[in-house]
Amino acid sequence: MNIGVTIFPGSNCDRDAMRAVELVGATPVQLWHADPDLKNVDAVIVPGGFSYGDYLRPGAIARFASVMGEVERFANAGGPVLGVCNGFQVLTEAHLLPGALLQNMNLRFVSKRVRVRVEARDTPWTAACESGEELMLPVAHNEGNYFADADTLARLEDESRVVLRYLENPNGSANDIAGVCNEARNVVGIMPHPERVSDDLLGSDEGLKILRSVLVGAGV
Amino acid sequence: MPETLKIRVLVRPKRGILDPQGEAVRGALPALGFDGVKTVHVGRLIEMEVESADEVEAMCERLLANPTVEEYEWEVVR
Amino acid sequence: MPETLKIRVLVRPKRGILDPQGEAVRGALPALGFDGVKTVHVGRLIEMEVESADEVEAMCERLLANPTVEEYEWEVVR
Amino acid sequence: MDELSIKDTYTALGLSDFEYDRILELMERPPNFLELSLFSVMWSEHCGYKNSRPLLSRFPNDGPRVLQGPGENAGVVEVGDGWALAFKVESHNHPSAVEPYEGAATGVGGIVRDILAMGARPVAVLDSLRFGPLDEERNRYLFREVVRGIGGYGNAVGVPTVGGEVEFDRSYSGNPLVNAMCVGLIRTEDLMSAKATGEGNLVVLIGSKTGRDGIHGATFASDELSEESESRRSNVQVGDPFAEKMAIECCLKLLEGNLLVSLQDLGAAGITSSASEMAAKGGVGIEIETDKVPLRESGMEPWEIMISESQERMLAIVEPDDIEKVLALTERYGLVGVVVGRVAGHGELRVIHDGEVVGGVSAGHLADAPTYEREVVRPKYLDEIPKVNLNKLPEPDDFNEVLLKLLGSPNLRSRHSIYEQYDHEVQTNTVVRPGADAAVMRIKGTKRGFAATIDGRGRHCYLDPRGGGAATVAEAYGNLSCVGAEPVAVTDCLNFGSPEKPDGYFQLAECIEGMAEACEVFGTPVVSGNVSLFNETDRGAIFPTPVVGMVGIFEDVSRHATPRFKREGDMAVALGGVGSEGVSLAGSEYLSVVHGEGSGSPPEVNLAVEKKVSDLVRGMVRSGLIDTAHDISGGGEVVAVAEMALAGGVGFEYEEEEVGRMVEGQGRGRADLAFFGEESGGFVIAFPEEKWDDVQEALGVDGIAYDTIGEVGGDRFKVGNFIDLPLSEMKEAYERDLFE
Ligand SMILES: Nc1ncnc2c1ncn2[C@@H]1O[C@H](COP(=O)(O)OP(=O)(O)O)[C@@H](O)[C@H]1O
Ligand SMILES: [Mg+2]
Repeated sequence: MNIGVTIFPGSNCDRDAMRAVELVGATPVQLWHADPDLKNVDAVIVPGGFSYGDYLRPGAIARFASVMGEVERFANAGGPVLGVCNGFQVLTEAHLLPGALLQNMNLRFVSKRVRVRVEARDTPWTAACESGEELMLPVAHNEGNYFADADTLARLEDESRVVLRYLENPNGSANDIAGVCNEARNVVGIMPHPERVSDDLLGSDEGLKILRSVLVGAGV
Repeated sequence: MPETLKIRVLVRPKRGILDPQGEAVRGALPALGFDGVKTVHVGRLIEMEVESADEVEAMCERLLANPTVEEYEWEVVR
Repeated sequence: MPETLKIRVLVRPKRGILDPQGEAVRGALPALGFDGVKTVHVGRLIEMEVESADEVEAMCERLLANPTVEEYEWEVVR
Repeated sequence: MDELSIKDTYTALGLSDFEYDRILELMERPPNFLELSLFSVMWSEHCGYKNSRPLLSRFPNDGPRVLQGPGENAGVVEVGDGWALAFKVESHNHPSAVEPYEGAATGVGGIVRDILAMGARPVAVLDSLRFGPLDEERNRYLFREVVRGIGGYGNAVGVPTVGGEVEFDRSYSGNPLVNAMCVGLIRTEDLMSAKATGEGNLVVLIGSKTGRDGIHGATFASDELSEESESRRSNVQVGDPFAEKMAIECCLKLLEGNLLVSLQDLGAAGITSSASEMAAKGGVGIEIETDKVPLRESGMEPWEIMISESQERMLAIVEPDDIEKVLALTERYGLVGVVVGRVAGHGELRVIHDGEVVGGVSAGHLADAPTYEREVVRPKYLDEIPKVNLNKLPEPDDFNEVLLKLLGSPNLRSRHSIYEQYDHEVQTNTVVRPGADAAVMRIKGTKRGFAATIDGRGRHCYLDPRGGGAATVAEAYGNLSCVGAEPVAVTDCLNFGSPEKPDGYFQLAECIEGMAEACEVFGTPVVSGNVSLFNETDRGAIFPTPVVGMVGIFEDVSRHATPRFKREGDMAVALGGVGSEGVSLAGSEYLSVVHGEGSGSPPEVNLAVEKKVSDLVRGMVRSGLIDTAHDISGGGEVVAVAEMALAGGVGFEYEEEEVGRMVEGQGRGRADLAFFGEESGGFVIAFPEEKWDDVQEALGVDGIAYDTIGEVGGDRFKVGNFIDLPLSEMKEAYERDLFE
């Protein structure tokens, strides 16, 4: 299976994501922001970092990059897309996911490992997890405070589209939301970084379950 | 050389959207001896020189503000 | 209840000081399909409701702007 | 210019009469304004090391693993398996005092570019910080903004900030210290040099546009400047981590393609220092066409362009055949990439503007600032420091309260509220995250890894400059040993007051002496460093604060230790403690926090024994015998053990007899001295009981003092009849936010 990883100017988790893709036995493919081509990948990861310096708003500029046009087409055709951290921000800016990620409530960057619960396993990025499973995942962001209006939140809950939920909310997110999916459930955005817990030497490899899920879903 | 227009765009958190930055500023004021401030909101100021104002609305809509959480206004200042 | 005044403060990078944000936005615009933008500067917008305008100048100076790298202007909008 | 205005000009530029005469002698003609500007920036303390160069030669800087000692942008040591580490520390004290966020941010940016210039990928940042006490609003502001600035830059460029240290003391009020260290990873065969070679090769400026950033001395020649240009001139540099990230990726791509002859970052004194250093190293000349430099502001003069300190720029030497490929890559990364000059045979840094030569100075002369050696005179204050008089020091009646107070004090409290603002995991190499004695990093594709720490002991260096200098190196050595890394080399940043004052010069000379002695004993050469002098305000000089960054290596990084207690039932042993006088309260945290005193001369460091104990602890970690170790430093043994319990989230109980032994033995009858007294070279280790025989055997060989002290378990912390606290209460004190 080929998994594309987008690279915007300022992305800084692209190499980490590609390595994690390798670790689950898939083939990582670089998707340069200026190339309007997904190189026939089977899934796309929009990795973390500070695309375009996070200037203006995180994700605001990246969503216009050439490659994003293709990512949108791919997503709308049902292809599995995962946005991690800055990638989540890009996907909300691109309206592939609802809501917005505001500045952390205490106005500070937060970098630590937090416990989250897998709330929905019927997405391509959580299929390898147990339902209700608790994972310890790193977060590292300045704008991770998930916001959506009351109606949207109610819909997300009703339709079980909250994918990950914080057990200790590090940023003020509404409903402790750490990740959501779109209506068709193929596009998922999460703030925690699964690629960072990809090796026992780093304390755990729990994050690989997220990436392995997309292989399980594809029957690989 | 074509004349340029100076555009000023004000982007602010929509009403009812949490504005932790504004809250923090408001909270810091009394300690500095500033009383009588009822509300504070912090937003973004964008100033541009453009050749024509035709695209400004589209830029605001699509790039400069996030309609989910922000509202904007703009004017030609020169 | 005392009347409140609405104050608008504009804070922007001082002239000559690097404005990486403005530069990055300007640099990205053509690729996004927005042409004809010569310069972009990004600053902060602060809107407050206050009981009196007497202290606004001091607030700008001490808290709302960082005078080493930013300049500000303010006005009463209502 | 008439003579008077000449003197005014060079004085305003910071040159002395002596230095001006020297310039005349070297040039054999009067310099023009531009040339004078070049000398003034290159002969400044920052670039020229006028006051410290002779002293620095005292440091050992060679060793079996050293691939590059001082003289390049960073030192380099060999790791094995073809890998090497480039590392260096640098200060940004003054800019941070003026504008803390940007000062700290650009400090990180600058040190990252030094590492990049070696051809290495930056893989870790550490920071060493000093502020005045947090009860002053200004200090709180500086602290908050400096930490935000470091995070703001480091997080965005995608280099993890994995360690650091911070201390608060009155001597730093108004003069904070902000030192940043960066470590880079490189294949040994890819090492770059900043040596310009090959007449006719092109000089390429890569990165951001050039503005008037950091151009000093708006004071001079002010009659030539209009008011408006005056107000546009600024000392404040603003960082653009986004541009830096692009510069990192671009330069690494250029190096990967073998497209560069040499590479250099632009730091202090901008193009002037980079180009003249590259020329001097290669024994060639460099011509710069200032009108080719892309500018951010209009109307910049050639001299302004030459000395501008605009950030996020690199200078590369490129063969003409490769230039197209180079420029295509800079464009791909959205960076300025422009040919601004060429390598020439004449040995000068020659400045050309619109086709005309507007100045030229021998690169060798620019690099050869005059140096000043002064007499080393022992300052009087050292003889006036009161001794600690234990008889006058009441013993506390509530030791619970004392422990809580110590754990909650700004100098000992958990640093989590700092390092949680730093991305410390990006690049996925961080094996031991902040909170331990040293950061441990893996090297992907190998079993190897490295550890890094940064340490300073300002108060100790003030009370005893030579001993403090040695203790600083010893602390770093001990910290690396605790995690199990073999310490290999040092980078240092010498933060001092004015060397023109006898006290300041003495402190500088003596600290260097102590550090050098320690480096010799430990076999850890100094391979890079930085000097920051004149750290004084009207409130006086800072504590002399040499900061030591040390890296160590692992052959097998999976064999490492952390301070955290890991298992209920583990036994703990305290070992070492190497002073001839035993522990002491002189200059201790206990004395300062509980009794408000900073007096006495801290116990001397016995370097040879210190090395032996550290090596012993490391040996036990490497052999897999122990996975829990911590050095005893600020706060003494009981605080060290409390930290281990807090980190592990599990309680601890001292053995009854041990408490008695401690009080009678090292405490000479006083519990406070026994529990909170400090000395160098002490460690606490923990391990499952079944390993006790093996541990005892390991400890025995060296004949080092050790004692079993107690057992891990439960949720309370107990020290005989003296201390009995629930861990939760200690945690509350210890983890309180430093920014509240
Ligand atoms: N300014 C800082 N930035 C990042 N990490 C820090 C900072 N200050 C302290 N730390 C981390 O907190 C932990 C404890 O620091 P410290 O007490 O100074 O350690 P030590 O005494 O072992 O040198 C270390 O892991 C250190 O790296
Ligand atoms: Mg330590």
